[in-house]
Amino acid sequence: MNEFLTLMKSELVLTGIIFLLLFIKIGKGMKNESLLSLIQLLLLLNFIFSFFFNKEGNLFGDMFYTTPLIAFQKSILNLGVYLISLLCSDWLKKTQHLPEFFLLMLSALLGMFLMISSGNLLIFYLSLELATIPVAAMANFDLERKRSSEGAMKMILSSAFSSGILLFGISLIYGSTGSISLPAISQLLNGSPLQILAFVFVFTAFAFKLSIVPFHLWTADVYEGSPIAVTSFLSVISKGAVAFIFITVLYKVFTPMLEIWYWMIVILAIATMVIGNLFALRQQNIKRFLAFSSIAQVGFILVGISNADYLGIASVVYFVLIYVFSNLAAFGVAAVIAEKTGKENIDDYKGLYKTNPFLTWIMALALFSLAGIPPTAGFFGKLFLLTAGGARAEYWFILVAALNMIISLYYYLRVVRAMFMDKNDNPVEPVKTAPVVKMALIICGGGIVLVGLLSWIFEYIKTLQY
Amino acid sequence: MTIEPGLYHLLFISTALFFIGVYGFFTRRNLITMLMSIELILNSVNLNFIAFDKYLWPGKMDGLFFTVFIIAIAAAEAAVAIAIIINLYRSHQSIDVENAEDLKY
Amino acid sequence: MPNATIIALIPLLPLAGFLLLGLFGRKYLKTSSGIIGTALLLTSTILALYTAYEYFFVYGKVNGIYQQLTPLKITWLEFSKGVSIDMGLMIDPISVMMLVVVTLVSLMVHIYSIGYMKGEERFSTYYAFLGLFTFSMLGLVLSTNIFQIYIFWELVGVSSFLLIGYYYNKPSAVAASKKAFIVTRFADLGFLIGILILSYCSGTLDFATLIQRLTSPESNEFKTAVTYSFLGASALTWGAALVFIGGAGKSAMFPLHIWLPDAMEGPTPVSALIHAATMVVAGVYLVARLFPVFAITTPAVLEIIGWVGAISAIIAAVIACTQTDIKRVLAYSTMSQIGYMMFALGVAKYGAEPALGYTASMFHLFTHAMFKALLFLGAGAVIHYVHSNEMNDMGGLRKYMPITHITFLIACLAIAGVPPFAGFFSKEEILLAAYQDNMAIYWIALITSGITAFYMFRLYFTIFWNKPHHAHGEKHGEGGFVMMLPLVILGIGAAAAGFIPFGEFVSSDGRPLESHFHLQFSILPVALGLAGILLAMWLYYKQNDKPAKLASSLGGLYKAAYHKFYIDEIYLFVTKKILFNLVGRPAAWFDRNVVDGFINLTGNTTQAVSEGIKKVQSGKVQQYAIYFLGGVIVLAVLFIYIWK
Amino acid sequence: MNLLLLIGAPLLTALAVLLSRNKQQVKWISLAGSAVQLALAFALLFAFRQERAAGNNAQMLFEQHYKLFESLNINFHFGVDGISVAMILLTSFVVIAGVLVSWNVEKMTKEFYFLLLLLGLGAYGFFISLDLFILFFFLEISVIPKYLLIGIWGSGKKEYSANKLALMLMGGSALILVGMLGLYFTTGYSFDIMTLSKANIPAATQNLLFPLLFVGFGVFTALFPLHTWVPDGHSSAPTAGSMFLAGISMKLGGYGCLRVATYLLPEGAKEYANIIIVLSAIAILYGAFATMMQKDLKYINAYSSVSHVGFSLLGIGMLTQTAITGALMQMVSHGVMTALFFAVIGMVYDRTHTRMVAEMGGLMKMMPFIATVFFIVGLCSLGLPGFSGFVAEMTVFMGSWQNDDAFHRIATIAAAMSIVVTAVYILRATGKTMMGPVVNAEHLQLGDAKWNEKLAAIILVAGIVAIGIAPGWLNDLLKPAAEEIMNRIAGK
Amino acid sequence: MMSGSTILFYLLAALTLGCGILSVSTRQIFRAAIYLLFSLIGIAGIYFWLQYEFIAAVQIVVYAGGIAVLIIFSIFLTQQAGEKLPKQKIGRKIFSALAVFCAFALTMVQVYQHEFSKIITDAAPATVRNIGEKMLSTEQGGYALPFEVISMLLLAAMVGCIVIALRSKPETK
Repeated sequence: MNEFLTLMKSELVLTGIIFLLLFIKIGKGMKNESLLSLIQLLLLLNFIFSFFFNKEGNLFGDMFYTTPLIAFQKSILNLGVYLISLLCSDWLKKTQHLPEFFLLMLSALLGMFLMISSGNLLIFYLSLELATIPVAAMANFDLERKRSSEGAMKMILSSAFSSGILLFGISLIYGSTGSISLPAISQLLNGSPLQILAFVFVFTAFAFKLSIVPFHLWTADVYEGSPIAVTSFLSVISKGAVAFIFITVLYKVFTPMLEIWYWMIVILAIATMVIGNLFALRQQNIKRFLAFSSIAQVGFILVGISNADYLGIASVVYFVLIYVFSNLAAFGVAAVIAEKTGKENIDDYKGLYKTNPFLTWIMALALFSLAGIPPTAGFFGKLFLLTAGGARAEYWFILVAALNMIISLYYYLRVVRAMFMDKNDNPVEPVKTAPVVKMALIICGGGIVLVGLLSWIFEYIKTLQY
Repeated sequence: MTIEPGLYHLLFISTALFFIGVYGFFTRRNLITMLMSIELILNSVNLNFIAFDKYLWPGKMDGLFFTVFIIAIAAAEAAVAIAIIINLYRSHQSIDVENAEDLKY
Repeated sequence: MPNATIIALIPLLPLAGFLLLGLFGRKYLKTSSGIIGTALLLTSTILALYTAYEYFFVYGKVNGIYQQLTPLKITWLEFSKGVSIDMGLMIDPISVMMLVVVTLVSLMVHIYSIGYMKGEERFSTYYAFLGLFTFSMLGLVLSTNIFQIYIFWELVGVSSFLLIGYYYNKPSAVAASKKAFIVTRFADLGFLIGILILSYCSGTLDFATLIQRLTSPESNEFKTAVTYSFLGASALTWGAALVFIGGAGKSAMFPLHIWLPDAMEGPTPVSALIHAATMVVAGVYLVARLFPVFAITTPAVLEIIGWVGAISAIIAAVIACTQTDIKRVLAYSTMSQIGYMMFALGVAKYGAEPALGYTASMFHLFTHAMFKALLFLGAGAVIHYVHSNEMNDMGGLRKYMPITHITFLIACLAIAGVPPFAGFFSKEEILLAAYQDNMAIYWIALITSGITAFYMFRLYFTIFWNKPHHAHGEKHGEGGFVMMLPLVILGIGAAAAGFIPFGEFVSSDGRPLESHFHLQFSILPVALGLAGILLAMWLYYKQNDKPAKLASSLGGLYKAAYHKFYIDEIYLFVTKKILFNLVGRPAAWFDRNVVDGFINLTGNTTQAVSEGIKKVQSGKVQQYAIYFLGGVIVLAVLFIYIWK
Repeated sequence: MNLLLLIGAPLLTALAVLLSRNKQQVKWISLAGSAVQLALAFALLFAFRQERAAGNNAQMLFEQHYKLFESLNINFHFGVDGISVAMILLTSFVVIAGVLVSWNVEKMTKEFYFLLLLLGLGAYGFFISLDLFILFFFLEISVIPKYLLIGIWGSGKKEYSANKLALMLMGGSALILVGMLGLYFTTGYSFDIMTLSKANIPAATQNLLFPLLFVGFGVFTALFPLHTWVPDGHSSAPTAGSMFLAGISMKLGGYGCLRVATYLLPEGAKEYANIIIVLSAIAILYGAFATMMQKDLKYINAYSSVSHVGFSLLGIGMLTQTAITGALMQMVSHGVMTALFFAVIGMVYDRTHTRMVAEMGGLMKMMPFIATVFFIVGLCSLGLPGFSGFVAEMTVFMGSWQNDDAFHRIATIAAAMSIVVTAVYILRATGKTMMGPVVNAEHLQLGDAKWNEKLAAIILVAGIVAIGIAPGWLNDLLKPAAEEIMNRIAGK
Repeated sequence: MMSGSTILFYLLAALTLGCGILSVSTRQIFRAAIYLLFSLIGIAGIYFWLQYEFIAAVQIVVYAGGIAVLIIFSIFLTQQAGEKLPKQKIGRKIFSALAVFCAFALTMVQVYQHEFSKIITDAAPATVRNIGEKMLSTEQGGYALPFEVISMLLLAAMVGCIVIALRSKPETK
């Protein structure tokens, strides 16, 4: 019992919070502001708590397992959710369904936790759905906006389709190996064509969730349609979680198919980077822009994943950590501006520096980090991904990735240019940022600068037991 | 292939059903019918699991449980999807998927 | 033994003047600049004379041979072992002779300029530049190292540039200064490559070592050097020829002479100093410095030198006859005389009697410095008085400027080779040397000497006679004492320098060379000279229309000569039409449109592709699903069937 | 001497600038900070010479090791040899001059100085790094400040230029990155230059990686035909920006080409030497000819930079000790010289508000000081003895000539021909702008340089002259280091 | 010779597939729903035929009783019961059919080529008791955790549906 409490503590705490919210909702007892503060506090405590009592072990047979690295991954996700709760507080305060929103978001987070910890295809599938269905509902949270519904519709239908394919793949794997337990499967795989086919089916489901080209098409539409809080959750938290489990599945389960998935990842990484970048070039809406940029970032993550070694894991986890800060900072600024002025286009950001220097600097830092420019952490993150990806001495692959960084720099600089250089007769008026939001932005900014320079963070990730 | 129905027959049915569903998903312009296609897809998977459970790994019951849970998930998914579709219908006055394309490029 | 400090001070004092006046002259020393500069140079001159005395009469001669001494040598920049640029002082007959010439003429110009340049706004700058020039020139003559000479060579060039462009707001002066610099720079390119070749062949940059290695056929360097060849000539030949190109450029040899006449845009004393007496003979000096290499190792190049000198001499003389700007006449005369010096070297051999040309060349250099500086300073006085360079504006000035008149006449006689003036002796020696070696050159030289006498006296008569006395209003037109003193001193020099037994001191191998005078040999040149003078007198003594008639009767030749044989135009064509329009413009265009265009094209292509594929993101969820299934099929087929 | 001071000083200055309250404070803090940097650079020079004089013949002096990413074997490894010392000295000169000439930047002063100092920081860090990763880090650090400096404070098509510069430099970095990782993996996970220099890298790998690294760094140093960011970038940048770009940034590339590409991959260098020579000879001549046709002073200097920097690449391609020494000298010389040139152009522009040669004339009359400096830098540019350019170019020529086949000779002669073309364009520019009659009557009211401009100019002129008059000290610094590099190339 | 059970199997298969095809091809939305229902019942029949009564029961309860009704209700809600569905573009149809057929062929080929490790024709049916015990077991092979997860999922889905559906009266708070 004690083991149950410690090993599943992240999930249990989350469930606790979810039920608390449910009771509050039923009791109708709190105003939005105070409820939000309470939630933020709870999430902070949850984040802090996630660093303690981390042990390694299995539960429910082999359905659930956890390791220090998994615990750390959960901490990253906790942090991300906490930051989102801070950054989007302007929007959250106004929303009619605050407890429901968090209930859904935390359910999804719970799903992700379980997914990362899953040792079994069934639990994996269920938690994947748990991490998806509530988010689709969340995507529709701007109830009055048609685009919000449209995005949600696209998300739920596409993900249902992709989970259909995933399930078919799982069924074939089950058929050919006779097991749905991940450790067992890795023993039983023999690389027969049917298994390859099944693997492709399973792989595409991951690809869909991670928005790998050509399974990415839903991403931009959903991101643009959803409220920014949901977009940032989708692009940061759910991407991160899927990346973590993706690595685990590839490295631990499909080890016999290493050659196949290596090349698959190489091909898809290139396609993802190129397509993501090319689409991002033209975007006007900041959310859509960040959507394509995050697709391109996933391409880089794939470069790291291709490593199939511990370095790959460490670099991906590290990158996701940095990505949490960078992307959330960008979304945070976008959220503040969108909430106060309703402006979401890059052209609206022209001359932003004149009126909102703080927001501009944070945005610029975030974009530089996404572009991988030192001294921001993104530089280190990207470099380690490429380092990991280069281990097989396929230099052309690294070269393609590195060249893609140029394109990405171009469009990130487009925003920077709009903010700093372009003249605008009608710039965004000075926005008063709430202290909480400011704090969150500063945390993000600090993270962007420090995570790279404080090398022990990476070293710590590398020491964590996998 | 024997005339006696066996695993391969079931797999044929399930795969066919799967791709019938996929075809429906691709071609039906009504969101609700697309959802129906999804149901076909999920059912075909269920059939797969049961078939494998029956013919290959009868003692384990993994496939059986998988099926049970998929049915539950299908219900939940359908519920949320229908809620979203209805919401979309309210603002769109249409559930033709071709009309829901404000978000693009 | 030579005192290194004293010798080093000779160039360094003018440098100090440059720095002092350049940095503080404008503000603090505006009026006293002339005095300061002159005082410093006077010291230098005294030191130079002292050094010359000491060298020639006290320590220079060992066993009857004048030694090459290097009292000071500092490694300035070491490239690799044994190959380094050294800064040093080299004392040998020609460098000491040049020290005297340079300091003396420079001193004269300094003194003269106090009067001539009085009241100029950039008076101190002028003296600063003079100091820089003197320093560079002295450094050049004292060089121990071929790279050192190149360094000072360039510095001399830039000083010349600065002084020609002294009147910086006059477009013609600016153009002339640029032209001078660029043309000599072009020649210096040859010099530089020549240095590279020679230094590579010899494995050193040091003059003494270089000459020693390249003239002794048994040295290893020599043996390897002759094995290299390029376009049929040995590397050494190429090197020597290229070095000569450098010399030819600075000495305004045909066809690199075009800058010299234009350089007369500078103040007249500057022309006297740089473009008559000192800098322009640097080319001669350079050839003399490397004479053993030319004479022993690459006689073919020496022959070229002879021909280039001879052609330059006659062409310049012919052009000089037609020019009307007095300074241009003098400029072409300078070119012609340097041609003499050049071919004198060209017809010489190394060592003993056959090396007469060498001694003669140096001798002529010496005497020419005196009388040509005198001519320029005299012309300067005239210009100062008339405020014009044009001969037509002058005439009958002998009453107004008697001292100028007399000294100018002496100089004219000297250059015309009338005994017993200085030019006679040096020119006779040159003609003799040519006669002994190359008859063709001898005849060219002979004719040139006649033409020389003609145009010099054309000048003389036009300025001082020709028109009636009362053409000019003012009574007394000569500058003050400071302007007359140099004229007188140089006049004495021009008259008497010929009596110096030059062969005693300067010869190709350091051994004294007997000077012979062959009276019967001298008759022809002197007679030709006198004929030229008489012709000039006949034409220009009084104002008349004979010159115009003569000019029209000569027709095309006159016109060609008047237009300097259209060489400038050829250059203009090459630079403007070919370099600018056919190379520069296309290069600039290519860069902006092709190279940069390519870079931009990659950017634009990316944008275009991005625009082209946007339809994929159609907003239709069913299409997304089709792509999804397509991806699945492609991946599956790829990895099931193809990849293995 | 603790090398961290060299990074610490600019970092602290930059932070102090960020915290300062008004423009005056910003300026004075920056000036003080850059003066400290200059002092430190000199201290380093003396300390270095002292160590060497004391017989310390280690290749790198003042080495420092700090672990950074231990598991990836990435360390802060610092150390200097003569090359680094010279480059650091150059940087400190340019930084202080850049700070001085920017004195009247009124728009976002604080940000301007902050970025300027950041740029300097990148350069210092780059030159002392002995770990490729850290080197790359510092190299990259300077890209964005450049972008912002041009984009915000620039003129003309500034956004276009800034973008082009940032993207092309990023492209260069991309190549470097790949080459660097290649080295990392082939040598058993090390980024350390000292370790890599002892590693035995197969020739095939070297031939693969060398072009990546060389071209990558080449982009930074305007390797033909990847130089097109230079004219646009330089001409659009604010004065100090151009100074930094041409004076420091381009040197980062040259240093990288030598220290990383050539030194670590000698076989690759030999393999590609001829291509490098051809490209740099083309750049030298072609740049010179292209310069001849420019009408804008900044374009003139930018194109002439392409030409001049070609000499340093030529020197590297020649692969002789003297040529490499010359290449390094050219880097230092060109750095100071071109910074000065841009500074002067900036001064002229501040007064006349035009950079078009045709719109100026006779400026010497109104601004004798500026005109004199213009002359000096022009003369330096055309390689007049007494100034640094001469020394460097001659060393390159001498070194190039040591290769005794026709190919190298012809390349050398071609390169040498540029000195004539250089004279043509420099004299044209000077003749037109400084000399001649005054073209625009309004210019008659213009004043001469102010104290800050004078000081900046004097500092840089001092640099040029110090090398030009007494090149020995620089030679002493660079030659042993070049020898070290040659030893590796020769396989000793 | 075909036994009765074989014939039954083929009938069920035909029902399932036939109704499935009709369900995705008819242009009457209401009929499509009915065909879907029959197809699902056909599958339930196959489950029965395979002696998986529990699953068959669940299938009928959840699908026929739940999802199909839900779908029919939503059809009514969107007021389209009588209308004909809009026509899909013929190009899309052909292309989809082609893609789907390729994928189907590919999959079938792989399935038929695969040697499944062992084929047991008759297996012991899973009794409801077994299922129930396993469902709540936390030991190896127990399904308590998925059970909990799905309960969370259903809760979340329910909340989500409620929120989205609540839109009609936005001024509740």
